[in-house]
Amino acid sequence: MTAPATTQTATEAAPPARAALRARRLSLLNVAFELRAFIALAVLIVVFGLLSDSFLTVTNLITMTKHVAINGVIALGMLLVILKGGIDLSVGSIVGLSGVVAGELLQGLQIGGVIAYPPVWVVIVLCVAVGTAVGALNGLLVTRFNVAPFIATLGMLYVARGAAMLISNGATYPNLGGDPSLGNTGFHLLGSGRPLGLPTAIWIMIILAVAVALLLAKAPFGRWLYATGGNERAAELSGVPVRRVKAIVYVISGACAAIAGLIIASELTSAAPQAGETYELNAIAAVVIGGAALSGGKGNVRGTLVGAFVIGFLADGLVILGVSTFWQMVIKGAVIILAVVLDQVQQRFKRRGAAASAVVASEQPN
Amino acid sequence: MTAPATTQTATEAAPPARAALRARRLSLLNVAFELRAFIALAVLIVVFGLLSDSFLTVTNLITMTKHVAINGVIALGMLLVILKGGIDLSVGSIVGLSGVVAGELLQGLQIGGVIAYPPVWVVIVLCVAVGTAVGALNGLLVTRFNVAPFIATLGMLYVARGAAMLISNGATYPNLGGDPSLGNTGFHLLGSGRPLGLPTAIWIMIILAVAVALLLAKAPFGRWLYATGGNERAAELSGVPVRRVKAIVYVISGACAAIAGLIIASELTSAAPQAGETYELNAIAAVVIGGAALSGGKGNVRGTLVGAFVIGFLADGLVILGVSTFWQMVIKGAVIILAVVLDQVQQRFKRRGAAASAVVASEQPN
Amino acid sequence: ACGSDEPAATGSPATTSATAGGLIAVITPSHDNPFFKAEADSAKVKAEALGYETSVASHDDDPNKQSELIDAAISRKAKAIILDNAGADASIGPIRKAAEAGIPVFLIDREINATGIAKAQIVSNNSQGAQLVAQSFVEAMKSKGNYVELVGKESDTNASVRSKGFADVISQYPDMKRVTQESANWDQQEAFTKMETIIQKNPDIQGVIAGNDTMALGAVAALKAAGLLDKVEVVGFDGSPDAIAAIKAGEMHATALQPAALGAESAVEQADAFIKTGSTSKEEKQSIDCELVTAENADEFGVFARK
Amino acid sequence: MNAHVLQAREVTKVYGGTHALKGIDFGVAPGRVTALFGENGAGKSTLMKILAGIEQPTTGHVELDGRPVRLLSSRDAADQGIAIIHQELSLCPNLSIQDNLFLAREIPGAFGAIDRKAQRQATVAVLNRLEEDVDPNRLVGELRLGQQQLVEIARTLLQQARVLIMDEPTSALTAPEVEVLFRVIRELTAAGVAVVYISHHLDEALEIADDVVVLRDGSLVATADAAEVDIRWIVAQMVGRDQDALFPSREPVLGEELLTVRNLMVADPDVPGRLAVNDLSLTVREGEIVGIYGLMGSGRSELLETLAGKITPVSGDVLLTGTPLGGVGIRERIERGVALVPEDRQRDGLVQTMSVGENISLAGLSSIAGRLFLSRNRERAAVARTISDVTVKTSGPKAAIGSLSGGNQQKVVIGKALLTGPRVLLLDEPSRGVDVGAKADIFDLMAAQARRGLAVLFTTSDAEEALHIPDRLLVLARGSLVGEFRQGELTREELMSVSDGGAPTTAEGPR
Ligand SMILES: Nc1ncnc2c1ncn2[C@@H]1O[C@H](COP(=O)(O)OP(=O)(O)OP(=O)(O)O)[C@@H](O)[C@H]1O
Ligand SMILES: Nc1ncnc2c1ncn2[C@@H]1O[C@H](COP(=O)(O)OP(=O)(O)OP(=O)(O)O)[C@@H](O)[C@H]1O
Ligand SMILES: O[C@@H]1[C@H](O)[C@H](O)CO[C@H]1O
Ligand SMILES: [Mg+2]
Ligand SMILES: [Mg+2]
Repeated sequence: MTAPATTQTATEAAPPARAALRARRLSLLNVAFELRAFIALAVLIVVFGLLSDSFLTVTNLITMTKHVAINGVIALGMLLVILKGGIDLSVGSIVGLSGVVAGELLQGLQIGGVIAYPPVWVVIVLCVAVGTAVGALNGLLVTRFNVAPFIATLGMLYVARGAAMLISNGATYPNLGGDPSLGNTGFHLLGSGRPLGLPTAIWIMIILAVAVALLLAKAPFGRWLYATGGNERAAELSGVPVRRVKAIVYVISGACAAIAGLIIASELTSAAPQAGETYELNAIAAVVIGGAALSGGKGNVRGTLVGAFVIGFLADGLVILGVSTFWQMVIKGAVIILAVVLDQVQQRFKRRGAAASAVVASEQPN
Repeated sequence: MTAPATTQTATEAAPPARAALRARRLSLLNVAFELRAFIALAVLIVVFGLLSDSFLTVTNLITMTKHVAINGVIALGMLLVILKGGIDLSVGSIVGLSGVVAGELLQGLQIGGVIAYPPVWVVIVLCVAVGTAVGALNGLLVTRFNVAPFIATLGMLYVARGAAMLISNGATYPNLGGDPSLGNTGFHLLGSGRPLGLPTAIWIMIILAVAVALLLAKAPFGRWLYATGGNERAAELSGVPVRRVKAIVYVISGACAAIAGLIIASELTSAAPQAGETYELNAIAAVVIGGAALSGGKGNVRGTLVGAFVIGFLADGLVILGVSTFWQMVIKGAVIILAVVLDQVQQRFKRRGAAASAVVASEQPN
Repeated sequence: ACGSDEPAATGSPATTSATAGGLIAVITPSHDNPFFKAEADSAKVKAEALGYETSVASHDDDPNKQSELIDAAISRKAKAIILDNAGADASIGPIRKAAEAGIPVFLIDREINATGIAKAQIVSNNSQGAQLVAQSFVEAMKSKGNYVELVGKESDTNASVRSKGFADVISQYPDMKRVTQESANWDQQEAFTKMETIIQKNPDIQGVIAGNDTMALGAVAALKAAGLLDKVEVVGFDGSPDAIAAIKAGEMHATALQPAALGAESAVEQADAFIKTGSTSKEEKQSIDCELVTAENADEFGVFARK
Repeated sequence: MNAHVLQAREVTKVYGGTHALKGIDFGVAPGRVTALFGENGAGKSTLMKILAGIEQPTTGHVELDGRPVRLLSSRDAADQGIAIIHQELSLCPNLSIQDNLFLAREIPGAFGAIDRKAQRQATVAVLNRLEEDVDPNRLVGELRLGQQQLVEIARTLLQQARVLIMDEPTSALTAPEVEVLFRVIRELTAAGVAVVYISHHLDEALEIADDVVVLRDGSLVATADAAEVDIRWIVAQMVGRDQDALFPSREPVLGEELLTVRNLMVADPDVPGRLAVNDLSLTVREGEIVGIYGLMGSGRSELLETLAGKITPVSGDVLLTGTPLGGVGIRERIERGVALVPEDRQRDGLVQTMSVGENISLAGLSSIAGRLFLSRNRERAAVARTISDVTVKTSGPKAAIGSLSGGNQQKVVIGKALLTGPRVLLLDEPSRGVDVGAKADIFDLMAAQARRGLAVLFTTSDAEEALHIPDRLLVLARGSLVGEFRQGELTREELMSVSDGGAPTTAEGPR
């Protein structure tokens, strides 16, 4: 941020030298790159909009946003983990596990001789609790046992998926609609309800996004998290409860994944134990496309959401255009890489721009 | 390593104090933990051997080792990447791509009007070249464009898989046996040949393992790699061609994955573009169970192979015992975590042992 | 249709009953599709009734994993393998390997592109079933309108056989127009998402024909959410209990029931015969006709079988 | 002076907005030791990095034997016979001594394998030359800091360079080790090698120097023959003014005993089997400034980190106004009024990804937070007050922390500690890497805080500081207290001998 300021003073002081011009041009470029995720999204929207009439309709935008919501919700949790400098590979399995638990509970709980049918809100709370518990285990492994996040959550990827399979015995739970006579209906509303005209899933994403954004920007916890991700040692010496912060992000990530699992199960009114396979990769991609650094300390909610939109709109747009699933894969990979390459190129420009403006400054008589 | 030595001097000097005893006991524990991967393997073999007659037969051990070989070969490449402090998520896709390329080539190449059938050795060379090329792309992204290895190879995971799908149009190549009249038979030998009574796959693993071990232990490249992983800046200042080292490990990893893809295609005498999905996780797990640190600079071939054996024997043994795939998943996740937790516990003991011996030492009159 | 209280098909160790008959290995795709679960359950029950030990495993449509599971069966000196395979071409090698090790392989549900290796290939008459469903589909749509086809996994011949069966019938009706064809890999979630997107581009559809029931159910969920279900006829394939329930509820029009239980049981019986006599006394390729399930006869069917 | 082997011509170097070098002409002659002086940040290391190929000049060029050369990497430079000992250790902790010494210069044997035997012999020989008796196969990460520095030195000796650049080679060496090094340097110059020597120990540098060059603020301000100058002259050139104002005199008003340490034992976190702090006791009163002097590795940082709650001691007590702090974590200690300014501000003090303001408020967030959320207004006010209190030069609280100079970054860390409202202020080498002006500011700040009744405990490696700043000076050697003096009781020479002296009181493992 010093660079542009210096440039200004330089150009005010004297007729712009060649280098000054270059510096200014470069700093303009910076602004453009700063917004790269937005630009990528805009480009996508324009291109798809031109290529297909059905892309830029309100209903399609809503549908696509609903699809985005699932990855978006997971990505919000992942953002916190990545801000801390960690990674959570277990979210996809938690998605499956949460759905399966919902399925099992809605089918009725055998307690003693009788079968109890917990109401939907209890089911939801319990599912989120399960996600939270898996997240807490991740956190425990990372903070108490010093296991690298990649490994701890990789192990949990298998454990949670296996648990989902064991609970459902590998099978899919059908008919999660519930039964009015049992008082456990309403589960489908999570997926297909439309309060105020917008699908519930979108509301959930919005609410979570606002909550996470507030947490990051306004609460001490947010500062602690950025500090822990930016420099764990410094954070610790500043009195940040580093361990607690680290554990909490996994808990939140687990809860977010569980919510995503609930949305999916509710949309399909059925729950498959395989649900959510490889979703962790989409979530990580969204966070990174959104400008976060895997090394921690850098990233925000806005970027992450834009990243999720890029990935989701890309996938749906390609389906609308009738592009083959195979090309979809190639394009997705290319977009992920490109987004980050752009970031690197931007930073290189920035550095060069700063150097250029510094030379300009030194050429000016003081 | 200083700890045990100090303990010795301390105990020589005076009648063993309580703390000294404790320190010695702890250092014995260390030795035990040092071998944790071996111990895990030994435990597996004994347990499965006791529980099933068919486990400890020569043919079964050979079969299981053949299964291990695929992951083992990929893990050897992964080890190099991890030693450098990187990660390669694209290996699973390269497995699929390499098989598909073999399938396409064995089906004959349309050149001009005629169809050419390249001999098997050409096919093999070209497939490995494809893996090498994808690896080189990974390397380029990481070294030239400064893309984080996780992201570069994640993108490539999609691109390479999509490419495999596009080449084969999603279909499986059948009958890779070749045709004597076309002079392209022999491909199946890679999978089902048995020179000197051992399956070719095992020989390939052995040869690669020896090659990589020699590279690491004897060649300057090995030192450069450990140095780059241990302290990249120091390595660079010492004149290590850090970029080249970093690029090369991805190239080797790509080549290893391509070889694994060839083995699979040859065993099945058919090539599916889906082959190798999630194999990257197994390879990473093998390397980490084998004692390597994801942060780089620590790890070796012996450990990686043992890690691959632990994962492979665990999976096969559980199948032989008839343990469900679901429990297999849970157990696999638990083993991955446990192996690393043990490592951490060991290091904690080591530190405590050291502290204990330090106090002992200071208690001794000088 | 499921739950942990049931006798665990895959969840329990194989050594449920130490029996003298030897081991029969049952290998199928993942059980999240109730079709495969029904196959595995029936085969297991039948084999145990005949005095065999069983091991049930799933290859998740990964040919290499299938190959390893077959290796394990060879190591355990299984008497026979009942297999719903992971690819018509990719499975040939591993099946040959088992045959060479002296273990007879009995294929169910999916064929392979080779004969003379497996002892039996007991497959539903997919072409016949597809034509049944397609005919019923055309009738429900009154021989005209726009429809979407959801295709199964490319590596599974059933996907293309069914797709061809659909086309054979529907192409005779010039007013039936297929607006798009998408693969959803036999998967419910994928079918749901894709369907939601497809109806954005093609809101004016009157029918969805799917290569199996899980995809059909995914489409139903999407159409329901979009409020289009009333106007759209959905048909599937398999006759899964969930699909039959949907038919009863008026959400789906029809499906072709594959007698999965029958096929699996028959495979075990033939394996038993082969083990005892050295012959199945049947042709290798056997096809079992499918039955059309609609609202009229839905009550007559249970879990992949007539009641 | 045309006999220069290696010469910088009109070299400038710009980092971002900083001018590290402004048109420098600097050359080194064969067979002579050129000592380079300058304050922190004067540009010494930058100039050396350019001569050693690690950095490229923004403008200007380098000449070797009178011909322009482009040195694009340290390897290029090494190929031309230029070797450098880096200011920051640049060794691979996971490799053995031998592997580090020959890194990227392995001796080839049969089949492209490394000739380990030859390397081992050469390693033993060069370690003998440095009178250091360690196993060549020991991992560098297990070595004492001083030994690591010797490994760095050994590595350059093996290169048989024509030009040898030593950027602070002795910062972790004991006096006898320095003597050995000087002997080796004289052997090298006798053989015609050109040596550049940089050290903040001015007397030491002057002792070995033939030529003297002084940098100030990126410019070369003076050159001289070493025989013709003294330390006073050098300091005047470095600072550009007289130095007296640096150490203000003060009249301490002592109150009650705030901090008490009794029989503290702390294990060395890096070297297993060694005590970093051995049976140490001390007290600090309200309004008192206590200094701790010791050589590198004497255990000062471990002591302060233990007081701050980062390290759990093996045994002993720490008390705040008589209340034991055993088991109390960093966070609660901060709340009770113990604040630490860590030694390495990059590693332990600052969060590089956060702004100046966010760094300043980080440790004191709890005082700024409302019930749920931070109060932006309160934070802005507190940060603004701190910035002016500690006189940070910055464009504003939103500025990136990396845009500040080292001294101002250090003030940010101090400001962060002060914003927590401490009663005991711990400062670990607060003047390290800080230029003279900022140094004076920092000492003023410490004095001001003490006047307000804080207990101030700080460490230093600088003898002048140790002698002038604290009201009471404690001298630490190898983790033990070897002396305690009131201000003015001690001369520089006495201080040196005290801090070097004393037999090792702890076992340091086999050597
Ligand atoms: N990589 C870098 N990026 C930005 N600024 C730098 C970099 N390296 C050095 N500087 C700046 O260049 C100036 C000169 O630094 P240099 O390290 O050469 O000083 P020095 O004389 O060696 O100081 P010291 O005595 O502390 O070692 C300082 O202002 C420093 O902040
Ligand atoms: N990089 C290192 N490698 C090995 N040991 C180290 C390293 N850094 C510090 N030590 C060890 O830590 C011990 C105490 O160091 P500490 O930093 O507390 O000393 P200090 O007096 O603060 O010195 P300084 O702060 O000047 O380095 C030393 O004995 C040294 O052996
Ligand atoms: O026949 C089966 C079923 O239709 C299943 O739904 C998908 O796989 C096919 O092979
Ligand atoms: Mg320097
Ligand atoms: Mg220190």
